[in-house]
Amino acid sequence: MIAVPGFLLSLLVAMVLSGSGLAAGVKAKAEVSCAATAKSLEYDCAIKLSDQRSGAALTGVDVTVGADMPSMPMAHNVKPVKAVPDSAAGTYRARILLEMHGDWAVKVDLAGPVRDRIVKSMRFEPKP
Amino acid sequence: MEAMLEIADVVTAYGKIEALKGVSLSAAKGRITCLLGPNGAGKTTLMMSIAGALKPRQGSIRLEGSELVGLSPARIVGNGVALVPENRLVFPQMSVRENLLAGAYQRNDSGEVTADIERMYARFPRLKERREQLAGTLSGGEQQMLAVARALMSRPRLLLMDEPSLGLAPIVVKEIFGIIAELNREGVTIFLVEQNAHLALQVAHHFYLMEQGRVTFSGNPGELAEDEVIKRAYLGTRRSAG
Amino acid sequence: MIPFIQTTLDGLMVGSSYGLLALGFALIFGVMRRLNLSYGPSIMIGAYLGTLLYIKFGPPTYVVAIVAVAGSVMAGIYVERLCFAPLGVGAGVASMVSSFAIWMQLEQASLLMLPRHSYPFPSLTGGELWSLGPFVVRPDYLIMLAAMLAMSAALTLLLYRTRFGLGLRAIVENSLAASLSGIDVERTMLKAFALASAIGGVAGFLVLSANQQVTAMLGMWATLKGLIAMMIGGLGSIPGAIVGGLALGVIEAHSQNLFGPQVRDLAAYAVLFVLLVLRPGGILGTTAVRRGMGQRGGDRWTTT
Amino acid sequence: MDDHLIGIVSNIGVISFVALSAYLLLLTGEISFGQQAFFAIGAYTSGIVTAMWQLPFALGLGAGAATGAAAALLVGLPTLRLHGLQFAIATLAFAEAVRILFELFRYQIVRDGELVGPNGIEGFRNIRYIFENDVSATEFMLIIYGLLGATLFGLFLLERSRLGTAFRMIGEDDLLAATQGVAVVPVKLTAACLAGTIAGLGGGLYAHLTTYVEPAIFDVMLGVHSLAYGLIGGLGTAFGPLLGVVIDIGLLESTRWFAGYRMIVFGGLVAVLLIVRPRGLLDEQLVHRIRRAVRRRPRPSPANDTVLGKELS
Repeated sequence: MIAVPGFLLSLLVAMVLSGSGLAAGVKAKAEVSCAATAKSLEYDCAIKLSDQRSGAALTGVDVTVGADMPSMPMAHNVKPVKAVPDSAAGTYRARILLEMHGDWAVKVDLAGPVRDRIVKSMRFEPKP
Repeated sequence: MEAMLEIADVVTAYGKIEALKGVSLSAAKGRITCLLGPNGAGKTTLMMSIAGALKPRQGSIRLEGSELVGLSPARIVGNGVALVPENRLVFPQMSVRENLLAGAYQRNDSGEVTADIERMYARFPRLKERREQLAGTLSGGEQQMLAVARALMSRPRLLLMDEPSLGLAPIVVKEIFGIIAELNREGVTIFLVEQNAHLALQVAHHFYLMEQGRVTFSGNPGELAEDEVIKRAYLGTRRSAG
Repeated sequence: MIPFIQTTLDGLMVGSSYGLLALGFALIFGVMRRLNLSYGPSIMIGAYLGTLLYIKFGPPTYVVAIVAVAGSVMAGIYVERLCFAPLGVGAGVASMVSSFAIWMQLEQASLLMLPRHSYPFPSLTGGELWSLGPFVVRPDYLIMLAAMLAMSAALTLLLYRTRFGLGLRAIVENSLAASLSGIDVERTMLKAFALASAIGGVAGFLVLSANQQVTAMLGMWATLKGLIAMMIGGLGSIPGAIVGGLALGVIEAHSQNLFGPQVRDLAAYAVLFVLLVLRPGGILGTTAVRRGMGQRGGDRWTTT
Repeated sequence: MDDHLIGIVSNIGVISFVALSAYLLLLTGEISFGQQAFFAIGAYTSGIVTAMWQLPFALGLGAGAATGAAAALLVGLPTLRLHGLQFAIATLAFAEAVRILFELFRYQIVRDGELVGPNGIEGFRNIRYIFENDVSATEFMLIIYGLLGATLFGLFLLERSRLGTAFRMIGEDDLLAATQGVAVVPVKLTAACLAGTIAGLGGGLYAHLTTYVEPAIFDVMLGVHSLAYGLIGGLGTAFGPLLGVVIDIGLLESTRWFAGYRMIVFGGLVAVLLIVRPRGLLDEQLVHRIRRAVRRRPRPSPANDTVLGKELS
C-alpha cells in the first residue's frame, strides 16, 4: 500500500534513465564451441562473431566470456575472461575454468565498437 | 529424617532471566513434601530441573546422595525419579495401555511390567475399563490418573507431581489427593507442587513456600496459620513489582 | 482396454519406487515434524559410493547394494547430527533450511566422486521383461513392489510391536512427556533417521538398478518424488506413503501416455495442488488442516 | 567498479527481490517454496512487453509486477486455509507447474529477420532492451538499486503500519489475531499479492539484466534459496533477507579458491550458522536491542523482563 508511491517514483526515475537511449545499430551473432583442455574443468572456447543483419565479421571488439548455471542462478558463475582475437577475422579464443560439469549458459559480452550480449546453452562433461 | 532429595542453591535461567535464583530444599524419604507458591514463582521450573528437562546453571540436585544435574531426563527416570507433569501430558493418540507401557520404557522385566499394569488397573479401575481407548478421549480426571499411573510404571523411588489438581473438578481433585496419600502410605516418597494450599496442607508432612525464584518459608503444617499460608501461596508476601 | 491396463500397471510399478521413497520421508516427518530436504542427496551419496565401487572394481551386485545403503545411512546420520539434533523444537524452518544447505554439500561431494552426467549401474535382472498374458511387466519393478510391501509391513510391526516403536510414537505425540517417561528422545530420533535413510538407500539402489544408470539428477528427483508421494498419501502415515506413491505413479503413467513427458510432471503437480487445496491431509490423512501438523504439544511445524 | 563486480552487485540486487518476497510471507507465518514462480512470470511478462511489443522498459517492469500480483492473488485464494507444510508444498506444486508451463510456452514473432520470444525449454533470448537503448551496466545497476531501495522503504513503512502489525500477529498465531479483530483472509491475501508484486518486479529486472531467461532458472533451487536468505540474514527486519543474499553471493565469491569444494564449504558454514543463530543473524531480539540502543531509551525494569521471559510456573 505505502510501497506504491515509492515504487511509482522510482519507476519514473527508471523511465527517464532508460528512455534517453537511442536504438543501437549492430546486433551481433556468435558461434561458440568449446573443447576440453588437458586441465580438468578447463575449456578452450572458439568464438566467431558476425553482424546478425549483414553477416560481416565483427573485428576489434572487446570480448569477455563468462558462464553461469541456469539451475543455480546465483550459486555458480564463472569469473569472465577476456577473449583474444584469433587468426581469422571475427574469431576470438578464450579459456574458461568451470566449477563443475553440467549444463552452463555461456555468456559472450561485447564491448567497444559493438555492445551486446549473446548467451549460449552448452553442456560440459569430462572426457570419458 | 533421611533425605531422599536434596536440592542446593539451584539456579535455572531462560536466557538472561533467572527463574530459580538459588533454591535449596529437601524432601524426606517416605514423606510427602509440598511446594507452594503463586504463579510465576518458579515451581514448574524447579520440577523440570529435577526431571532433567531443564538444565540448571548452577547448584546440585541429589537423589540419595547421587547427583542428578547433567543427566538426561531418561537417565533420571532410570535413577528412580518420575514426574507427573503439569497439564497431564498423556500421549493422546495412544491407548491407555500403550501409555502405561511408555511409562515402563526403561524396564527390561516384561513379565513384571505386565503385572504392574494389572496393578495399575486394580488401583484405577476406570483405566481398566478404558484400556484400549485413546488417551486423548479420556476426561481430565482420567487423564490425570493415567499420568500418575504412567509415572508409577517406572517404579520410582521419588514421585514428582506438578499441580495435580489443575483444571479438575473438586470431586476429582479429592480423589487424586486420596490416591496421593495412599501411595505415600505404601512407601512412595512424594514431592508435590500445588496451588491449592488447603488440600496440600492436608496431605503434606512438610511444606515450602516459594516466591519469585526463592524459597521463603519452610515448615510443617500447623506452624503457620493456614490462611496466612494460603495468602502467601496465592499472592506472595512481596507483591510483584509492576 | 489392454493399453489402459498396461499403462496403469506401469504406473503402479514405477509408483512403488515412489512409495519406498515416501516411506522414508514419512518416517522422518512423522517423528520429527521436520522436513529433511537432504533426504534425496543422502540417497545420492550412497548410490554414488556404490557406483564408484562398481566402476572401479566391478564387485558383485550385493556389495554395491550394501555400500549404497550404508552410504545413505551415514549421510543421513550426518544430516541429523548437523541439521536436526542441535536445533530444538520450534526451529522447524531453521532445520529445513539447514538441511537444504547440506543438500548443496552432499550433491557437490557426489559430483566430485563422479563428475559425468550419467554412469552405468548394475542391474539385478538384466532388464528382462516378462509377459503375463497380454501384459508386460518388468521383474525389476516387481522386486521394487515386493520391497515396498515388505518394508511397510516391517515398519508397521516395528512401530506397533516393539519398544523402539512405542518410544517413537510417544515422541511423535509429545516429546516432553516422552522424555519424562524415560524415553531417550535424542537417541530414538537418531535411530529413526538412520532407519529412514536406510529405506531411502534401498529405494535408491532398486530404482537405479532398474534404470541401469545413475544420473546427477538423483538427489533432487528422490527428494521431490518422495515428498510429493508423501503429501498425496497423507503426512507421516505409512499406508499413506504407499497409496501416495502408487497414485503418483499411475497419474504420471497415464498423463505421459496421453500427453507426453513434460505434461507428465505438470499433471503430477496439478493433482498435488488440487488435492492439497481440497484435502490438505492427503488421501489417507485427516481433512482438518491443523491436525497432523501440530499434534506434538500443539506446536506448529513452523514457528515463525 | 569493473564490469564483473557490477554484474555481481546487480545480481545481488535482483535476487534480493525474491528474498524479500519470501520474507514477506514468512512474516505472516507461512513458508513458500514458490516465490520463484512470480519471479518467472514477471521476467517473461516484462520481456514480452519490451523485446516483443517494443514498449518502454518501465511499462515492462510495471506489467511484470502486475502479473506477479495477479498470479499471487490467483494462487492465494485457494491456498489461504493451508498452513505449514501443506502451504509450502502447495506453493511448490504451483511453482513447478508454472515452470513446466513455461517449458511448453511458445510465442514468437519475427523481429529484424529473427524469431524473438519465449521458445519452450530453450527459453527466451534477446531481451536486449538495455543494449538497444544504450543503458550502461552501471546505469542499470542504479535502476535496480533505486527500485530495491524504494521497495525496502515501502516495507519499512509497512512494518510500522497497522497492516504490518497485522502480518506479524497472524504470523504468531492467526487464531489469536482473528480474535483481536484482524481480518485474517484479506490481510493474508494482501501479503501474498505484495509478495507477488515484489517478485514480479524483480523478475522483470532479472530478465533485462541477463538478457535471457529459461525455465530451468526458476526451479525449486531458487525458491528454497530465497527462503533461506531470510533465515540466514535474520527475520527481524527486511534487511535480513538482503544480508542473506549478500552473504550467500559474497561468500560464494570469496570461497572461489575452494573451486570444486565451494558448495561443501558454503553448505557447512550455513548449517553451522543456523545452529548458532537459528533465526538468522539479524533476528528479532538483536533488532529489538539495536532499536533500543539507537533510541537510547532507559532499560525497562526487571519486572518487565520477567514478563517477556517464558516462565513456566
